This record gives sequence, C-alpha cells and structure tokens, in this order.
Amino acid sequence: MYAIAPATQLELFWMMLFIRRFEEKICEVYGAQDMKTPVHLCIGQEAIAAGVCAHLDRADHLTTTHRGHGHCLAKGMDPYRLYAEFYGRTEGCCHGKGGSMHPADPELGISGTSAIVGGGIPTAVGAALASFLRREKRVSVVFFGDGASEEGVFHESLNFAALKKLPVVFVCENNFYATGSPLSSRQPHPEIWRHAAGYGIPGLAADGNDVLAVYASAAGAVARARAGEGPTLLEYTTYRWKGHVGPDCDCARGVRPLAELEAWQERCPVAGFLKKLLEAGLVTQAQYDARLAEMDARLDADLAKAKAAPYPEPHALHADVYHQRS
Amino acid sequence: MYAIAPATQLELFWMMLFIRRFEEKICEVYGAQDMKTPVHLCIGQEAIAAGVCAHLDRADHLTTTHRGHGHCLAKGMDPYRLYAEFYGRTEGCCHGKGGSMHPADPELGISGTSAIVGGGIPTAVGAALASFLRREKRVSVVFFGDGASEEGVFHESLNFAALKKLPVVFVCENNFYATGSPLSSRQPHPEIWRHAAGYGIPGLAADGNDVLAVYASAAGAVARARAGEGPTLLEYTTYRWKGHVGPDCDCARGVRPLAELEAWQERCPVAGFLKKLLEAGLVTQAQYDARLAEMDARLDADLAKAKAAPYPEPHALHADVYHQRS
Amino acid sequence: MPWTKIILDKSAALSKLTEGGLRAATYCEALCEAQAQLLETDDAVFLLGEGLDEPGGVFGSIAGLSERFGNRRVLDSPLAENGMTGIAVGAAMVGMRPIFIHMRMDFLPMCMDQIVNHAAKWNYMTGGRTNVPLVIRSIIGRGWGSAAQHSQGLHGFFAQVPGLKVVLPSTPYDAKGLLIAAVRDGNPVMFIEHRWLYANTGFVPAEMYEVPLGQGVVRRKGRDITVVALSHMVWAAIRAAEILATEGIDVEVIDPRTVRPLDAGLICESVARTGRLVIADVASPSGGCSAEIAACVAESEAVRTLKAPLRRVGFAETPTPCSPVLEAAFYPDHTHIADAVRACMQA
Amino acid sequence: MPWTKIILDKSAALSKLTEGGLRAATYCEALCEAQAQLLETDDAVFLLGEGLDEPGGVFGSIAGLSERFGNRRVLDSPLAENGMTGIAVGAAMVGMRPIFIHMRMDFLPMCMDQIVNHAAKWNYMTGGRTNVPLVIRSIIGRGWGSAAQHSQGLHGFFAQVPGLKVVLPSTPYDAKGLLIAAVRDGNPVMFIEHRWLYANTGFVPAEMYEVPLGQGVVRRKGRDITVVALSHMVWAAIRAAEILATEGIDVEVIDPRTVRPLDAGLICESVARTGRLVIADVASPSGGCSAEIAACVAESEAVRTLKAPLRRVGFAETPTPCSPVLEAAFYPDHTHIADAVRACMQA
Ligand SMILES: Cc1ncc(C[n+]2csc(CCOP(=O)(O)OP(=O)(O)O)c2C)c(N)n1
Ligand SMILES: Cc1ncc(C[n+]2csc(CCOP(=O)(O)OP(=O)(O)O)c2C)c(N)n1
Ligand SMILES: [Mg+2]
Ligand SMILES: [Mg+2]
Repeated sequence: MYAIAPATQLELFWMMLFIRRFEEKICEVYGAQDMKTPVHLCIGQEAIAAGVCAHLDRADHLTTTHRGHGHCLAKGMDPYRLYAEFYGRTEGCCHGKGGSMHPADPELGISGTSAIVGGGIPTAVGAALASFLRREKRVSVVFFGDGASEEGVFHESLNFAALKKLPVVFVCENNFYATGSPLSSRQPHPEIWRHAAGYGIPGLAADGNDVLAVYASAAGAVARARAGEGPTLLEYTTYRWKGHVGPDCDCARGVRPLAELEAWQERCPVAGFLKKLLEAGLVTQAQYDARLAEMDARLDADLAKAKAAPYPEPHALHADVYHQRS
Repeated sequence: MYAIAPATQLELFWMMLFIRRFEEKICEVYGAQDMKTPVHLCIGQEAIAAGVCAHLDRADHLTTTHRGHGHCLAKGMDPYRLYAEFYGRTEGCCHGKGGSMHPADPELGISGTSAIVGGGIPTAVGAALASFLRREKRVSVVFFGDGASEEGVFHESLNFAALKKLPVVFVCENNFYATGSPLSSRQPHPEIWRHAAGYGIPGLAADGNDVLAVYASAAGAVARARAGEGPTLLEYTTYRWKGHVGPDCDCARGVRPLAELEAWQERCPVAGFLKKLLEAGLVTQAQYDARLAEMDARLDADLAKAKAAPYPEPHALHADVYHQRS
Repeated sequence: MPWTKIILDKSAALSKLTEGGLRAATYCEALCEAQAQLLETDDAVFLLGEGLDEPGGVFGSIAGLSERFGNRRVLDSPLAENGMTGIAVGAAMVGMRPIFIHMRMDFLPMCMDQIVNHAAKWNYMTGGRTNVPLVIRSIIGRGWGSAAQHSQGLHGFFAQVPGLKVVLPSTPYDAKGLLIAAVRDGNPVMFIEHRWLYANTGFVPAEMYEVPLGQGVVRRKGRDITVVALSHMVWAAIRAAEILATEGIDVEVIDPRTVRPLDAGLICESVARTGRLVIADVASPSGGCSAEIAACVAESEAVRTLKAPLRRVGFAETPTPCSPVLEAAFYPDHTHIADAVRACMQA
Repeated sequence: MPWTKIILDKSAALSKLTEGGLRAATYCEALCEAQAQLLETDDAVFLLGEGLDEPGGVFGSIAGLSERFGNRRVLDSPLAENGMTGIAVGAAMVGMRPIFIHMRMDFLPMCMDQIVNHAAKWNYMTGGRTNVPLVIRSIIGRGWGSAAQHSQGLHGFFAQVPGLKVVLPSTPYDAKGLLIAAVRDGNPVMFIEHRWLYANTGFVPAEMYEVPLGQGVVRRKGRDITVVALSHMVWAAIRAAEILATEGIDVEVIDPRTVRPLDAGLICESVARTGRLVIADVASPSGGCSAEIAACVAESEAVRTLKAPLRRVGFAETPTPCSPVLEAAFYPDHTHIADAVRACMQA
C-alpha cells in the first residue's frame, strides 16, 4: 500500500467519494429534465482526479474536458457553483453561459474548459508557457481522454512542451472508449504512454482505478514539472460506468458489453479503496457513514439551492461576447 | 557497397544526376525573372528521390511537397511538362494553374502536390486506403520534410495508417531546417524516426546522401507495404544547398552557417557516388561525360521549348474551378 | 407538387401523402436510404466518420448500414478530423467517393485546411487533372444547452470558397435527392443538415433520384414579400407565412437549397415581383450566407424595386449560451420571421 | 489630415511629409515599431511564430526584435499552427498578450479550431471570467505565381465570428495605431496585412498611439459615388478616384479599417449622400466581407437612396492561378474599380 501517509490516504478517499456522490446526485435529478445541459459523468474514474490533484496548489493551472466535473471538484471548485451552472443560473461558475461542458474558475487556475476533443491540451501548454516566461513555479496539469490522444494537437502540444521543457503534466484518462467507439477501432495498440519516447520525455502507465498508484506516479511528474525539468506523459487506465453522455448506461443499447462493465465495476476505485481502508483500520464504518451523510447533506443542499437560484435575464445573452477594456 | 546490381547502381546515379542538372538549369535561367513561380530546389538531396523511387511501379502513388521536382522526375515525369508548368504555359503539367509548388501527373500516380506543410501526408494515406479498399497492390509513398513532422496531421496520418495496416511508406527528408529555422529550435531531439514506436510500426534512419543506403533501406519498406503488412517510417538525413526558396544560397544572408553547408557539400550525393562508381569501374569518365552531355542537351531543349510554348488564354482563369460531370 | 411541398404537421403530412398514394419518410430515413442506395450501386462509395459503427449511429441517419455493408464500406474513424479529412480527400483524388460524416458542424473548423486549402483547390491546382468527389456531411445541433461549441452554423465559411459546393437540404425529398446528386457531382460538397429536421416527414420516392445542386425552389407562392429561408428556417418561414396569411399578408417562401452555387436568379426574380425581402438563416447574420443573399439582390436590378430595407433573421450575434433562458433568446423562430415581415410591410 | 491621408507616389509622400515637419515611415517599419514599443512597455507581450529569429524575419516586419528582446520575448515556433495557436490562446487566458505571426494568411485554416471554437468563445463560455488578449497577425500574399495556397484573403471567415475582431490596416499610420490598439484590446484580434502595402509610406508618429477598433475613415471626400475599399484596395481606390476626377466623377473613398466590428454607420451615411456604391475587397466577393458591407446598406434606410445596383470588385471567383497571364486576369486593380464606378454612374 505504498508509503503514503494515512491522512493523505483518507483525503484521497474522501475526495473520490465526494466526486462520486456529486455525480450520483446528477443522475438522480436528471430525469426531471430541468438540468438542460449534456452531462458527461466520470463515475468509475474518480481515482485519477483525486490522485493527481492532491499534488496541486491553488495557483496551479488545471485543464479538463467535457468529462471534467471530478477534476474541478478535486481542484477545489464549489459544488454549488457547478450545479448552478448546470441548471443555467446566474450564480453558476460561468453565469449560465457555459453549462456542464465548460466549467471555469480562474481563481483556482481553471481558466476555461473546452468540449472540443483535444482542444484544451494546447491551452494547458500555453498556461505552462506563461509560467515559464514569468519564471513562476506554477504547474499546469491537463486531463484528456484516450480519444484526444488521436488528435494532432496532442502531438503538437507534446512537442512544444518537450522542446521548451515546460512545467506541464499530461494526464491521459484511458477509458478505452470515445463515445461508443472502442480504442481498438481507433489506435493500433492500447499503450498511449508510448508516445512520450518520440519527444524524449518520461511516459508511464498506471492503474487509474487505484488511487494510491495514481497518487504515487503523479507525484514525480508534478515535482519534475515544478523543478523546471519539463513535461511528463501519464496514462491511467480506467472505465466509465455510465454512457458517454447522460446518466443512463449504454450497455443496454448494445454499445458496450455488459460483462466488460461488470468486470470493471468489480474494480470500483471507491469501494475497493474503502475496503482496504476499513481493513487497515484507517477508517471505521461509522466514520464512513457519518462523513457520507455529511457530504450528502451538503450536496443535496447545494443542488436544491442551485435549482432555486435565479435565471439570467434574457438580455444577458448579449453580455460577454467581448471583454470590455477598463 | 551493398549487394545492389551494378546496373541498378548506374540507374540510381543517372537519376540523381538528372535531377541535379534539372535543378541547375533552373538556377541558370531564374535570374531572367520570367519563370514566375517560387522554386524550392532539392540540390543536395537527390539521393532520396532516386533511391526510394527506384522501387516504385508506374501505378504506385507518390505524394511530395513544395520541394518536389526531384521526386516527380524520379517517378518518371517529363521534364518538359515541369518546365512548361514553371513558365506558366498551357502545356505545363497543370496547364499553368499550379506552378512549381503543385506538380501533378495522375497517370504516374502523382495526383497532386500541396505546398501546405504536411498537407500531402494524409492524402497519401488516402491513396493507400483506396488501394486497400480496392484490394490493389499499389503502394503509396509520401515525401515530407523535418518541419512537416511537427504538424499534427503527420501523427494523425501515422495512426490511421498503422491502425489499418495501409500500404504507405512515410519518407522524411530531414534536412535540419524549415525555412531558416533549425531543427533544434523546433523539436526536442533530432531523431524523427523515433515516432514510429508510438504507433507500433518500423521506423529507421539512414544517410540520405548515400543513395545505396537509401535504396537498401527503402526496399524493405516498399516490400512490406506491398505485402499488406503496413506502413514504415523512414528518415533520411540530408541538407539543402540552396536557400529555402530560389536559386541563391541563404548562407550569405546569415541564415545558415557557411561552414555547415561546406561540410555537407563535401558529402555531395552525386559527386561522392560518381567517385565510387569510377573507382569501381562501373562507369568511365568518358561514359559519364557523354551521358551528361546528352542529359544537358535534352534538358536545354526542354527548357527552351517550354519558354517558347504558348501561355493560356486569360479566360482559362475560369476553367477548372469545378469538375464538370460528364 | 409533393416534391417541393412542406406540410408542417406530421400527421397531416402523413395522411395527405397516403391519400395521394405517395411514399412518406422522415428526413433521417431519407438520408439513410440515399446512403444505402449509393453504397449498393457504386463500389467507390464508402462512409467514414467517428462512431459510425455505434448502434443508432449518427442520430439514426446511418442505421443498419454498418451491419449491412461491413467495415470496409462503413469505416469508424479515430478522432483526428483534419487528418481523416485529408485521408478522405486522398482517396477521392484517386477515384473513390467517400462520404465523411460529422455529428456536429462545430468540428469542421478542425479540418478547414484540408477542406479549404486542399479539397476545394485540387481540381484547379492540377489544371483539371484531379477532381475530388468527396461529400462531407455535418449536422447543425441545437438545444439542451449544447452551448458554444456544439451548435454552430458555419456554412457561411464554406460558401465563400471557390471550388466547394454547399448544400442545406430542408425536406426529406431534398435530403435524399441532394445527397445522391452530391455524391455523383465529382466535386467536394459540404452537405449540411439540421438536427431539428430529422423527424420531419415528407414525400420520398423509393428509387434513386437527384435534386440538382444550384437550383433553389419556391416553397410557397406569394405576392407581398419574399422570405428566403435556409434549412430549418424554411419550416419556420412556412409557419410564419400561414400566420401572416390570416393577416392578409401573402408571403412567398424561397428555399435556395444550395448556397454555393446560389440560385440568385430565382431570388432576384421574386424580389423584383414582391419588392420586399426577409432572409432567415440558421446562423448569425453578420457576414454569413444571409449577407451574400442580400448582396446578390443589392447588386441586381431587383434592388430598384425594393420598397423597404430588407431584414435578416438569424441567431443572435453571440456564441451560443447554455442556459435555457438564454438559449431561448438566442434562437429565432417563426415569430421572429413574422415580426420581420410585418416590419418590412410597414416600412 | 496626415493621419488619414494617402499619397500614392512614394517620393511625393516623402517630400510632403518633410515639408510639414512630419515623420515618415513605411507600413513595414510602422508594424515593427509598434511591436518594439509594445515589447518595451508591457512584459506580458511576446511574439510567437515560424521563423521569427531568421534574419529579416517576416518580410522585415520584426527586423531586429529577436536580437533586441531575446528568445523569451520573440519565440521561434515549430510548424504546428493549430497547436501553437492553442498555446498562444492558453498563455493569453492567464494574462499574457501574445502576438502570433503567420507569413501567409493561407495558414490560418489550420488553426480555425483554436481561433473559432476557442479564442472567440472563451470570454463568453466563461461568463466573462476569462478573456483572451491575443493578436494574430497574418499577411495576404500576392504575385510571382504564389498560386492557390499562398495568396488567399480569408478575412471573410473571421468577420462572421462573434467574439473575434478583424482589422485590415491600409496605411502606415493605421498599421501602427491599430496594432497597438489590438494588443491592448483584451480580445482576440485578427490583424490582417497585405504584402503589397509593406513598402508604402506615410505619416507615423514616433510615440505610441492607438487607432480605435471599429471606426472607419473617409480617405477622400466625394459627392457622386461611394467606394468602400479594404486593405490594398484602398490605394487602388484612391488611384481610381484621381483618374475619375479628371472625368468629372467625384468619388468618396471609405476605408472601414475593421470589418468586425464594421462601421456600418459611416458607410450608410455616405451612401445616403451619394446614392451609389462600389465595394472593393482583397478577396473573392461571394460571401466575403464585401457581401456584409452590401447587406448592411441593403438593410439600412440608405438602400432607398440607391440610384443603381451596387457593384463589387474583388478577386476572380476562382482559386489563385500560377501562370502570370492568369494571375493578371485574377487580380483587380484601379482600372477595375474605375470601370465599376463608371458603370454605376451610367446605370
Ligand atoms: C473535435 C471533436 N470531435 C468529436 C467530438 C465529439 N465527442 C465528444 S466527446 C467524444 C469522445 C472523446 O473520447 P475521449 O477523449 O476518450 O474522452 P472520454 O469521453 O472517453 O472521456 C467525442 C468523439 C468533439 N467534441 N470534438
Ligand atoms: C502549414 C504551413 N506552414 C508554413 C508554411 C511556410 N513554409 C513553407 S515550406 C516551410 C518549411 C518546411 O520545412 P520542411 O518540412 O523541413 O521542408 P523543407 O523545406 O526543409 O524541404 C514553411 C515553414 C507552409 N507552406 N505551410
Ligand atoms: Mg475515452
Ligand atoms: Mg527541412
């Protein structure tokens, strides 16, 4: 179980659980059809967000994708402002303009989220370039899927980051699918980390459903970036439990084999780690129950508040097209 | 000197010499300012065109770049139609519409040349896809520069070709510069062939100024493609003698160090090989002189004829925007 | 004429067609049938795109084709829009007839290099020696908070490019006939659909037929004002016309169907008769296809007959917002067209 | 006013300026000076592009800047237009002010995804929380057989995109003042130059100054007809006006300077006075900026005063050919503008 401090292990666990519950609340309310934004849930993939973001400071930059709720929460975003955004309300993190696919919180280093596959990868490198030019110690971490690694812009980004030794960590969440298309229909082999060698940078793969493995492997990459030694490509294998978009499972529609999903659910990052923590005595069932209830209460309250929050005025449509110079 | 038949060695040499003389004629006339097209000369790089194309059949596909004269000649194009194209005449290979950067000869498998860096790489893969879908044995060879390997489309093309095991040979002519920008300002290390590993395909580098090394290394790649075993990435190191565009040398303007050019000129692919052939007795000085004179006579005649050929009528401007369905 | 008629209400359309012994199909079915028949009748045709072998792929518009024609005719694609477009272009240059499919039009900016710098120019750059028989299908999305990157109408980009043809079918009949014509055309054709048209029903013959590229159609004859509408806006224009008829305003609705080449003659002839013009597009007006339509009229003799300034109806001049409240304010519908018509009539 | 005046002949311009004690500079020098002053005065500014450290880089428009400011302020770039644009966008999102430079506008289709789907939309998608102070310089090429992929004027693409600003300076004064304003604007600005303007001379103050984005200018007052001209066509329009003056036709020449936002008010006000309009652009007319200019007039009250259909002058509706004979037929010059004006006057 690695040499990771018990307190840290617990933090990692609570974060995973928090993300899981955040997403499950969406599943609960989505059928009411009043959360009008396409939600791409990360249930099953929580360990990566938790394990990587545990190494980041508030000032560090984070870039995510259409499947970004977990990363935003792990970086510290307020769930209320996310829910409010998904409900299209003024108090949402983008004042209702962005929705689920485009969360932003510049104060936390999340300057904006793109739903164009691969679109955020170069912007993350740009943030790292800014750190480099300003001689800051800020690290830039970018999450993206296996599908995104097929986009040319991924390579263009790796090349420039490696060339300039920029402080960026490339984190590929390989869940073996892009919408319903399996990795084997899209790439000649499943090992995305192997592209690192082409750029002379470290590349490694680890079990993305094991939060301690994620935490341990990300530590070196973030440290390397912070020390000015350049980028690293991390690949974490994982699996999404829900369909590509929305709260339903796509196995019913024949998109993915049910047996495949079930095998991965056996390896649930949250339940598996909870079992270990209970066995190791790092947490008791009662502590777990209490914390879960606390989280649920908070998330339920946030969700209810978000749903009750005011909509933007229609004329807000025309605001924010251009930045107004002050 | 490898196990390459003497006759083949001679053919390779004559092709290199032919390309060299073709380009040198352009240098001679370019100052007259009536060949109004930006010429990107391949003087110094002839061995790659000659060595690779020697393995191709007439029906095979070839895709080249802005620096494509040599490849076109090695695939069998008529120098007259190239010169006429450069002079903007109707009898040019593109009827004057394309110029030096866009030669085409579909009957020889040269369906069109792009001057957008990297632009021709996916189209070459597309030709290979057509061969695959039609179950033909045609191979598709694509030449491109070190600069082009930085474009995302290079990677997107490698990925698809590797995925589908398409009959395509990727030939990178690494001349260490993209316009005046050295490779070291653009890539973290100089070994472009290393990207092959990311796609699980063979990749190798060889001396692009040694036509026999080119010939030998390309043989396997072309055979592999023809056998349906998939793509190969070949990198040939070389150097261009002239400036990026036009017949002048850019060393005078301080773009590249003169000493660097001189060191590469010592390793001239044409002169170096001639010396070996003379030493090996495969050719005599008299034979060489005679053949050179013959080539010069032909090229001079073609050039003169091209210059005297008729211009298109101005209304030809409006033809060819759209294909007319018959 | 059932070939050009739009009946807004689905069940009314169905009973009308059945009465006349005419075959009804949805826009989505029409697309699917066109592709099936093209795959059947021409070995050079193949489909390429992301997620094509997914059950119910591309909103149903290729349903069953993967199973029926196999993975050498219906190819799933990696996520690499520019490269894959280049690959389709390359295959087309040597005689294949690919149909490249995008689920959203918003992904096309990624392949502009291969579309604008390559596909559009090969025939010209080679002096007519290499043509590019490529069709690129893409779908304009709308609603449910699709937001800024999943709802754009970018046909205005392509309509400016010599060498491209740009088609926006609005009816099931045209969806099938224009797609068949596009694939056989021999040029790169941008074939632009609208997600909200997929369920609409109309007459669709079973056999293969073509609707010629470059010919607009009068969807409704009228005396008082011309409304030129594109894609989904054609239906909104018909609805507006029906409302306005009750107010005594007789609206002529023209559907250009292709915006490059644009049937400017048909439009100008109508404006010359009515003296008034409203243009309705599935995009922001500024600089887009509605600008070109306006310009064509302004540079024709028809401009002399204009009794009032023309008006444009389109998306707001903003990126698409997510919030349902803002989305509602962003999109125009038949009421906006009707308002524009009334304003024009009074001006 | 020396700020707006165009004197066609270079030595005449020089002596006129010297007489008036005014500082002269070329368009190229003006660009270079603007960038030097921006680099000097704002640490957030940096230049990025292919070949920036080459001697005489970017046709002289950044001459000496690499040596003077070093390779942390003037960054050579790999050949990866979309990725490098995204990198510039990302740096801008966290407060840097990059100037990304392309030697030819033709390379912009490669970065449309980062420009159209990202740079243009970040401010909106984030509800105003993240702006993108990015300037993209690009140059329209012309001549010497540049052919189809090295000579396009693609400003019509960008002019349709809410969230972008699009600038086409025609004079040295504007080149400097608009570039400084663009960098300080805080929004993504497409800054589009023309290679044939580089050697032109005019008044350029030594200090930093701004020309506001969105304001057109009257280059020449006239009574009989309005010519709206963009970029290099402004000079052709002035030349045409001088010739036409000798024929008794008094031409007003308007230079919009930015096409998004477009100063439609200035144009419509002029047309309302003259009643006639010719539009001259450095692009093919169909669907481009000249269409939008025409549409703005056609939807304004000015359309009622039009005495004749307007006319558009631009590149032929073809890709650019290589052959000098065809190139000559492809490009418009002052004679085409003069012909269009005469035709308009007689219509
Ligand atoms: C450029 C682009 N192409 C296609 C899409 C449609 N799309 C949205 S998400 C997605 C799958 C992405 O797969 P991956 O990168 O593996 O991320 P995952 O959804 O598995 O987390 C696709 C194809 C898009 N948004 N952008
Ligand atoms: C997409 C694109 N970017 C930039 C250019 C300008 N350009 C023309 S050739 C060239 C250098 C290409 O270098 P490389 O690929 O190494 O080929 P080489 O010229 O060395 O043969 C550049 C930057 C272009 N034509 N296309
Ligand atoms: Mg995935
Ligand atoms: Mg090179």
